[in-house]
Amino acid sequence: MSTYITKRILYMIIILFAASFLIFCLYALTPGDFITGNIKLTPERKAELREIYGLNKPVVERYAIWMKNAFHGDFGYSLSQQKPVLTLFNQYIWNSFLLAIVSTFLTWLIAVVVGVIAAYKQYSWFDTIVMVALFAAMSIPSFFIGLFLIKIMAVDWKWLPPGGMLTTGSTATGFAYVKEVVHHMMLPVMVMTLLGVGSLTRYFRSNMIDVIKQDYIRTARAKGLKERKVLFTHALRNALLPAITLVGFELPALFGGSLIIEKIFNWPGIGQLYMQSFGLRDYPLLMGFTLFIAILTVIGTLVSDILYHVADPRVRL
Amino acid sequence: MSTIHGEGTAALPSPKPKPVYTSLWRQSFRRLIKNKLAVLGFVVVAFMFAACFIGPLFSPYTDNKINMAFMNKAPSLKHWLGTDALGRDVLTRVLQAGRISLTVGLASMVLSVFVGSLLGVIAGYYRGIADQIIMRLADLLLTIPSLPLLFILGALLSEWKVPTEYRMYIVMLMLSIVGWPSLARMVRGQMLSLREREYMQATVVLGLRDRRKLFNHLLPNLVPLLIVIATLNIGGAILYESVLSYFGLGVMAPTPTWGNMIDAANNMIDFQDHPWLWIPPGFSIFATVIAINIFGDGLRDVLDPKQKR
Amino acid sequence: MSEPKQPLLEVNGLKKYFPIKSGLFGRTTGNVKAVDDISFTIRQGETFGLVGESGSGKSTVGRTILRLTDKTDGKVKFKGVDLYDLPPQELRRLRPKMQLIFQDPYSSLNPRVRIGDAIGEALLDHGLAPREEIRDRVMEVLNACGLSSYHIDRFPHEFSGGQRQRVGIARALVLNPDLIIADEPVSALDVSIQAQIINLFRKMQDTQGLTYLFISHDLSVVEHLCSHIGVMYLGSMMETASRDELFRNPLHPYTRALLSAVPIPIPKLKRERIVLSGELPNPADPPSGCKFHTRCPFAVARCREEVPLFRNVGNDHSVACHLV
Amino acid sequence: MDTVLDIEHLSTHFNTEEGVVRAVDDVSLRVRQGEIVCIVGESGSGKSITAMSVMGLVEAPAGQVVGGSIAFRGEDLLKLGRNELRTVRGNEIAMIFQEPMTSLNPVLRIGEQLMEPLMEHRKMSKKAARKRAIELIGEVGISRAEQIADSYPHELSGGMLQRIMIAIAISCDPKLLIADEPTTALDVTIQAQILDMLRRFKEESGMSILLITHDLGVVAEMADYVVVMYAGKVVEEGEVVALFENPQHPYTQGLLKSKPIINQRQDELYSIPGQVPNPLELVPSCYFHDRCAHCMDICRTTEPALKETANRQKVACWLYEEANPHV
Repeated sequence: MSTYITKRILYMIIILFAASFLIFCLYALTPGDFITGNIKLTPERKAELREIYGLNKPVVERYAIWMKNAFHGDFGYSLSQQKPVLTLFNQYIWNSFLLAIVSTFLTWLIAVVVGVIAAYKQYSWFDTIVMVALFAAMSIPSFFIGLFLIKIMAVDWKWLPPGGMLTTGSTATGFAYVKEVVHHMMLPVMVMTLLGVGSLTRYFRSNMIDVIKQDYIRTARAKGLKERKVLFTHALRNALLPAITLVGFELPALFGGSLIIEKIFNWPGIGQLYMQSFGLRDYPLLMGFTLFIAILTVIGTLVSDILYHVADPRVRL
Repeated sequence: MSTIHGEGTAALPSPKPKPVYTSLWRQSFRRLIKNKLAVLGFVVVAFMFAACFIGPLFSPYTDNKINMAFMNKAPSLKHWLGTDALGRDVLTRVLQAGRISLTVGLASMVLSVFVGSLLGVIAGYYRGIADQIIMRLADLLLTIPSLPLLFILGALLSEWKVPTEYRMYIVMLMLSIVGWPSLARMVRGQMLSLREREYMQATVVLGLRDRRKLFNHLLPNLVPLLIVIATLNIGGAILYESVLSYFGLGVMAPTPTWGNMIDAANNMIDFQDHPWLWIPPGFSIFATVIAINIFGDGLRDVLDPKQKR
Repeated sequence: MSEPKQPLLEVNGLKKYFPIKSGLFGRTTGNVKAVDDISFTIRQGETFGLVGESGSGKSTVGRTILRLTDKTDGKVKFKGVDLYDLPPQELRRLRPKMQLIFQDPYSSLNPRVRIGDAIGEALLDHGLAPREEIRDRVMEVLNACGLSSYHIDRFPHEFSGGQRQRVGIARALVLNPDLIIADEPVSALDVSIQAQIINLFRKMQDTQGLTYLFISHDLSVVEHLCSHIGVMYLGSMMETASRDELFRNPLHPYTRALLSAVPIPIPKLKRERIVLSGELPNPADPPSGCKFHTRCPFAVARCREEVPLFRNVGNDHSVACHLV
Repeated sequence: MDTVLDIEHLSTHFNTEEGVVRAVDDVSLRVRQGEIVCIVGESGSGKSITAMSVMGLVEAPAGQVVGGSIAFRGEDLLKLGRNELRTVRGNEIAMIFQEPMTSLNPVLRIGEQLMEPLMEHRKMSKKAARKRAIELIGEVGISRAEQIADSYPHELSGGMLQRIMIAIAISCDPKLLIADEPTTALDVTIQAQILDMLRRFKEESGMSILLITHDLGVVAEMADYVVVMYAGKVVEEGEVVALFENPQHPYTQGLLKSKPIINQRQDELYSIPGQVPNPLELVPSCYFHDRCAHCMDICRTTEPALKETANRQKVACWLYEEANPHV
């Protein structure tokens, strides 16, 4: 076990290095930067700033400096916000995390319940309707459904706020604050859940269909167990098992998806920060975010692997 | 009791010869057309393609002419989906945009399926160093989140001042760069599992040439999976293109695509008061992609029943 | 008895170890000795039956002989040539002479290849027949195997299990092989179909002078078909002898137990039975000494400690047991 | 002897894409107390589906019992509600299957799976059930019972798992045990152990066994009474000695002759020509007619009925029909 993990971690580190270099080059390649784009500065001032931020050095050297600092926990300095990238992350990431956690929870809950019922009633009209609904959820462009719901529910019907995390100028505290945040969360959470629920439910449904056909389910029925017990003790456990690996993959996907949702709903999270900085070509921040997702991806893969082997008695150590 | 002597096997009184020899393809096709939902999906996709490529020919408003007298008109009998700020017919624009969106989706699918399956086949069939290089590269690309990657590539296009008429082609390229790694991985996995099949061991024992093993035995069994992946991939590519274009990083005006038409929603007034400008293209994307997904799922049921997900 | 014929296949000290990856999939911590120092010779025209239960390594022997997996050690000589010394191209050219018939007639035929092509393509690739004659040759062999000429353009899924097995046999026979390795060729078939296929094997041997290595777990089938028999247990050969000798005078306790365990379709037949206790030991961790001692009703202390030699006890009968 | 199971005119059909398959077609058979009845037949003969029909485990909606009755100790199982049937299953009628490796749930411990029927039918407490489960593991000849109870199925061999399946089956002292090819997936030496054990349990508890197999050797060793099935129909039945000594149906005769027997060597095996008919293309006839050496005109057009020919031996064949002018 430990050799395996060591090996995986080693490979993970190499891939991360390669990825970070690629990410760095991509951003470094892009002509124009925060300083070029700023029309308020004189050419002399621009050159001076370039000197200060080390932007006139060769790419490899700049990468080396970036990495060196990164190892010391310094992911650079946001030029547009005039704050260290890490500080900014810390400031915004928890808002993103809030959305991610709530929508993940909802997604899994709906997926398990609907997936199991649909599988049990395979080919019934309920199953057909669920399947079409799931396809629908998988086929909507995220930004469009976001805009559409804002238009209907916020602009036309005025049920929910169109964006943000708090009403502008709000000074609510305590319970009132929580209430206001929840109110603002509804739409983005709804959209994120909708986007995730399709593939996950289909996954559970097909797992469950496979499991129900297995010999041991027939055995459980032959033992005279109640159908409820057959389904929830014998079948569901086996169907849930492979899904554990998904937990690891969900992580990066959630933050990756936050780019669009947070932008559309003006949610003060890390994705929105990215989109803002993108317009301003604030590279340290952009690179930091991209690298952050890359790290999550790699860790997620590793976690999936380990979880799978912990959960399944057949491959457990 | 008398015994007939045991040779009775030579001339088997086989059941009457069936008139046609049904290949698996024919069988799959028969089962596919029994799946009503999948057939419906196909009809919708075919309709969208027909409408976008042929439809504008029958429209009186094809010429992008600016007509100030008909600015921002709501849907009416004359303009079924209304007109935009320049007085252009929205329906015609949606259909014209569909041409681009569908072409981009189709072309980037072809590209990424071609690259992905080629590399996947090489990795899975020849293994060794080629496999190592290809799969490490795929791992690397899969590590970098695709949206930021697409965004930065899109930004590069703008910074390099790529002329708008070429952007469409580069967007296709970008989408295939993001698309091929997972595809290559799937194809490689399938190749590895096919290699272990007993009938592939039989080709070794028979001493068949490599070329025959690959082209007559492996690839025919890979194609069904490829068809399924390719179909579902078009839907994904259309979605990605729309995101890019909506954020102004993909195909840009004046070339209309469904994505950049929804850009109208970024204008507060159009968003609130002229929903016919941005809702129809959104629904076009939705209808096309859902139809593709349902059809692709039907295909998967008949072609590749084990790969359910 | 006629004069001893030429050896066609000589297997000498063959070993095939599969590494065990520890726990998950890290380092190799040990080996499953699937085939552990096996030797036997098959002469021209003989049928050598390799018998054993699951996990005995009998199928691995067949696959290692054909270089479908690499050996760990030992020699495999076919017509005096060590197959493991041949470069790939020469091995490929030799392949038609030694064919394999698989257990599962469903998975051993490519579902997307017409059976006419499946049978004829090797002829084409080896240049064994001109292109325009291939179809005739295929029809000929189909007829010889109890199928009809009109089957030639069909796909495997249009056949029953027994018919597919005939296709598999035809695919091997069309190449005029010298040696056929048959890996449990009838165990997936129904009784009435089994008899048809066994008879076909017989007939082909008579008409084409084939040599068989017949791998099976079914002693009654092996007795019916084979002239020589080897009994394997946990990767080792326990006993080899001619069929008559082995069935008249089984020496190894395992062979005797195996023989007595086969159910005989005669009701109320009273016979002496050696019931083995326990299960097959883990092949990754085989017992010390004689591998069979954990289940042997006659085991003594020596069996636990000392590996018995595989030795000839006369009459071409070899056995690996301390008690003989 | 009391009749434990009395199947009358059972028909079970499957709806497939190509048409209706009459998997079990008007089958009647009887199992008396303490008796081992074997159903022999090749794949597609309907022998397993007969057993599944008794258990109410035919896969709906494709499969459906469409007619007949299955009386278990006088009560028609087909008329029972789902819950009533459930209290019979695993309690008074138990079943073991062909593939021990896949018949146990891979993520539950052996002990838990053994305890379930005890808690369900015997209303035992968890503690009592566990104690009994460990006893049962010992009874099926597995040492270190405690340790085995805490292990998962993948840690045991096929033979051990089949013992566990038997332990589960006998846990509630069933009156009838249905064993569907219980030793087909096992090696001969293990098969001998398992068959011995089944016989021993039968002797001890007086239960009846309905054993389904394709292996005539197993039949000869185990059966008191034999039912031969072909293409969904019973073609012959009788007491085992009589049937093996004097098989009457040409199919039974062929089957017995085509099996190689140890120490009884023949130069060439008898073999039944042709193959099992396509279940979708059956027309009223003797389904064996196109493989039969004695086929007459009537065999192609009319179905023979099962008629008693000797003491408890019945055969469905026109050769034995007295009214038949051709004989």
